Amino acid sequence: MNITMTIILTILGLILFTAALFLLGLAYEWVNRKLLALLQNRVGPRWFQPLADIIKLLAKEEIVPKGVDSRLFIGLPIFALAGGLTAALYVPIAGIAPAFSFPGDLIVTIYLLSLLTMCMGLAGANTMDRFSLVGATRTLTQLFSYEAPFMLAMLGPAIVAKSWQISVVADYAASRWFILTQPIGFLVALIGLMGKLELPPFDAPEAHTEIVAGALTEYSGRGLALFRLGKDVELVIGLTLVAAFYLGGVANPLWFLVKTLALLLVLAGLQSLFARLRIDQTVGLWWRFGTLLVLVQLLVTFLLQRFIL
Amino acid sequence: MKLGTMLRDVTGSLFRRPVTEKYPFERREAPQHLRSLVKWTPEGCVGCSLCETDCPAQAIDFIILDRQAKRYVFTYHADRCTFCAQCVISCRQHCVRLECDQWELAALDKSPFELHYGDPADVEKALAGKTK
Amino acid sequence: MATSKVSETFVVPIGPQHPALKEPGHFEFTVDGEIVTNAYVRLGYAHRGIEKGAEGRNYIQSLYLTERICGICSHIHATAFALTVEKLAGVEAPPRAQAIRVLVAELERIHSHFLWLGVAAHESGFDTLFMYSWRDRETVMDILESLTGNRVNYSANVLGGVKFNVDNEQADAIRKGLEFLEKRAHHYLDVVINEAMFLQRTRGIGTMTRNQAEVMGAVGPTARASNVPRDVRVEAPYAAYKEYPINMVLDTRGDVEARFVVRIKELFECCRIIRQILDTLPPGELTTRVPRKLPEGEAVMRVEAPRGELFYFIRGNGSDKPDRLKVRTPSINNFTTVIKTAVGHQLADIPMILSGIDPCFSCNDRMVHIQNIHKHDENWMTWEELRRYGIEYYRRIRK
Amino acid sequence: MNTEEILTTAKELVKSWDWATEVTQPAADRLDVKVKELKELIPIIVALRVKRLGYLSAIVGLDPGPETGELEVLYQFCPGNAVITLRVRVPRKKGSVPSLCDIIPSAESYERELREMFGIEVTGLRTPDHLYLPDDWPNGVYPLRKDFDPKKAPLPK
Repeated sequence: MNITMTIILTILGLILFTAALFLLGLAYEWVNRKLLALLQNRVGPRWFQPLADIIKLLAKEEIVPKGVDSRLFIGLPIFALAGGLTAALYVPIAGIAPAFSFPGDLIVTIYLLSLLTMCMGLAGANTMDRFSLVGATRTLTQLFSYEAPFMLAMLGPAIVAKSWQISVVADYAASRWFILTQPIGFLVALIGLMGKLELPPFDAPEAHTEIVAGALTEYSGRGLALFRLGKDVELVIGLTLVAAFYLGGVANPLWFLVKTLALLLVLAGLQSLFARLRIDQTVGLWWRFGTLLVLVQLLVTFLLQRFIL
Repeated sequence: MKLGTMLRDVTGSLFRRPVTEKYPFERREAPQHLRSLVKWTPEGCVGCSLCETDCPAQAIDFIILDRQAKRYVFTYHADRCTFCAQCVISCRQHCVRLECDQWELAALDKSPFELHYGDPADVEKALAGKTK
Repeated sequence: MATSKVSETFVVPIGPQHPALKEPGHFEFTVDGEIVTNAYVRLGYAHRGIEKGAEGRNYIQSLYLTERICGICSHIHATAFALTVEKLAGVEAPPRAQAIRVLVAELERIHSHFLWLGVAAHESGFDTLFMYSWRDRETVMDILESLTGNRVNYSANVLGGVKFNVDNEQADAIRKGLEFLEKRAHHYLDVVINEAMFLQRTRGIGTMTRNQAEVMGAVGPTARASNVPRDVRVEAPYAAYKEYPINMVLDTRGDVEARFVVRIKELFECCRIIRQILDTLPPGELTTRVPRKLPEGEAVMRVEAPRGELFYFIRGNGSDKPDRLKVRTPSINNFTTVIKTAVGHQLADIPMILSGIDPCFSCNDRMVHIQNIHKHDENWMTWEELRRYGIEYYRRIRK
Repeated sequence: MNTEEILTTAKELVKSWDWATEVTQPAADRLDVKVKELKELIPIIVALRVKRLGYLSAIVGLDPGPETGELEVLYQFCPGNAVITLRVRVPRKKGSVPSLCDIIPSAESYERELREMFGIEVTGLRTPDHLYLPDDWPNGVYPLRKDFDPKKAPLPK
């Protein structure tokens, strides 16, 4: 009896958690779009627009194009979203302690976040459409360019906190603003997040003036809705991680909102200021500057840690 | 080489109202010289029907019922009109002019777009002749 | 065993429906990875039969037909047609009308260049510049609306003159609008030549040397960005350009950045000319009489549209309808340059190169099935029929 | 060079072909050269190009009417203010003109248009497929000819 209750409660909790996360993700997407619109002197969407989009997409028929592996085609969006949702379990979203935690969950989270991108790349390669193929190539190329610096940037605070566990690092960072001691790491983490989310200027993989919608060109209906939800969840997780590691932690929901929204404003500003980078320029930027800078940062941190403190 | 040359526009916009007009809630005044619906007045019309000949969109049907008695019907199809004002130029007797106040012309069916000018009895007769 | 290596060609189609092109045109780019190795063009998706259509309409109706060749440079098409007809008829519009024609043409050029600036910025993913330049474009559209009464397709011309006058109040409104536009244009010039991220997408992209531009017959700002001094307003001044001479804007580099610079600098030139016209508008009549029936003969007219040289040819046959109307729009010349310069560039640069010439597809395409829309024939579907057709079509696809 | 000089140069240039051409001046800034020998067209154009007398501004097809049994092709060159027109007559049936693509690459699109709209074969054209008309446009129907019957044109599907 007790075990069944626990199972039911866990499932209920998971469903509620997922629903709340979706709504939070959609709200953040709206904030991002609205801020971008305001920066461009436009009105922007109304508050329910992302939700309406998702509901509309979910209600639509999903068209499976000819010549694709239909199991993969249908399965990939689910995998992508599942990856994002699982990652959310390890992250202190909204200041609430993560549901699961174990030493080394930072690595798992970062890889789960990459799962979404991988799924998008695979989905593009699966559909055999020319725009999708080019998009998939670009998505994966971009993955290999920002992933290393983003991860290294996340490692900075972890090295200082001497732990691979998100909750431990977040607790350690709660009293120290790592943005002051590791500014380069913060910058790389934030811009890496933009690359991860394929926001402008890193939106070459879905540059619609060149390759229509990139890897997701053939997706419609449910698959597209799931991919978009996955991205929204990833946006929340990414912002939470950066805020928790670099901006003095997200101890309570209020601080969480203030810090993540402030980060979102910066992201929106960066999105509005730059022209899209070509894929070769993106790769060049990340490997020539991003990785190098963050390595220097890590080295300095490491040496200070080792010999001075 | 600079970065963020549009920073001032962007930050300025955060504290400014969006320029987008919220159309059905905010309406603009019609511009002073707006070209809107065509109006025809029978005074002085000599029935040359140049307005019909020259209309590039065939928006004008000029029906001559009786040239001697000056019984003309001027049918205007606003949905075909391109508002070029050529009829105003072509009419030497200044019978045709364009209104300049109404700019919201959308409707759900075509009936408001067919306007008849002329004596009501003549219009009826012209319409009856058309349906036959 | 002999191994044969089969090289597969990977063709990326751009258009007729593609988010990069807001108008229908079809390009096929053969790519090797991201590098373009071959290009091919196919037009006609917006062909409306205007050249043939003009043969069945009288000169006055054809004037408005030609105005609809292009929605952005509509006035210059109508002006070219009116000037050609006037040449054929042997009359000349009064000086005030000619000056007003030039005034509207230059305002239209401002409108077109601002529009292009936005489109080109959008192609490079710089949406902020796109939004701001289109916001500012509203100013010049408002000016044109207050002047002519229409927002697009201004219908400013009649055969033998113009339809409206410019009074002092309007002149002041134009001057005020120009002041704002000029300020903005200076700002955009600063953005275009300084913004590092944007320069990565424009500098050295789509470079065309002067020789190439001359051989490929490039016209307009595309040619002038490659230092080809080709501007009909200077070479063969028409309308009132003799009284209001233009300084040609040239650039030596020939890449997309140079095209940005040339077009934005032309905006300053437009503003200067408009102010000059407003200050010294010649008095007099607005129209002169043009006979309805034009004599037999041929007339050729060249004008400078915002995109380059526009060529009009009319052959009259003594009736009130043209025997032949030939329109050669600037984009058709410039397409050749896209095809040639695209090869060797990255796929990501194609939208920039394409938009660099400011292509206008509806200008090029001028023919398709024309029908009298008032007569309900079987080719014209009602809403209900269209709906049923859609369902039917969809069922067929599903099977 | 001003307009007069351009036209004088052009006239002198064409004079070496006086056995094959007929030169008139319909307006002060225009020169109309009727080329009677089709094979002399390319040499004349090359000569114009060598002297840098304008660029090819347009190729205009003309139909003087079915009763003449001929079609006309006008090559318009624009140096400065002047317009030099080269006029060629070809038979209505199986008429052909040589392609200018080798000397003027931009002529390709004009020639493709000429070919599909007037049915004048352009020999040496590299891509002789449709430019404007649909792919399924019937052969032998040329919309800009005067005897074109719109009923024969395929309707949009």
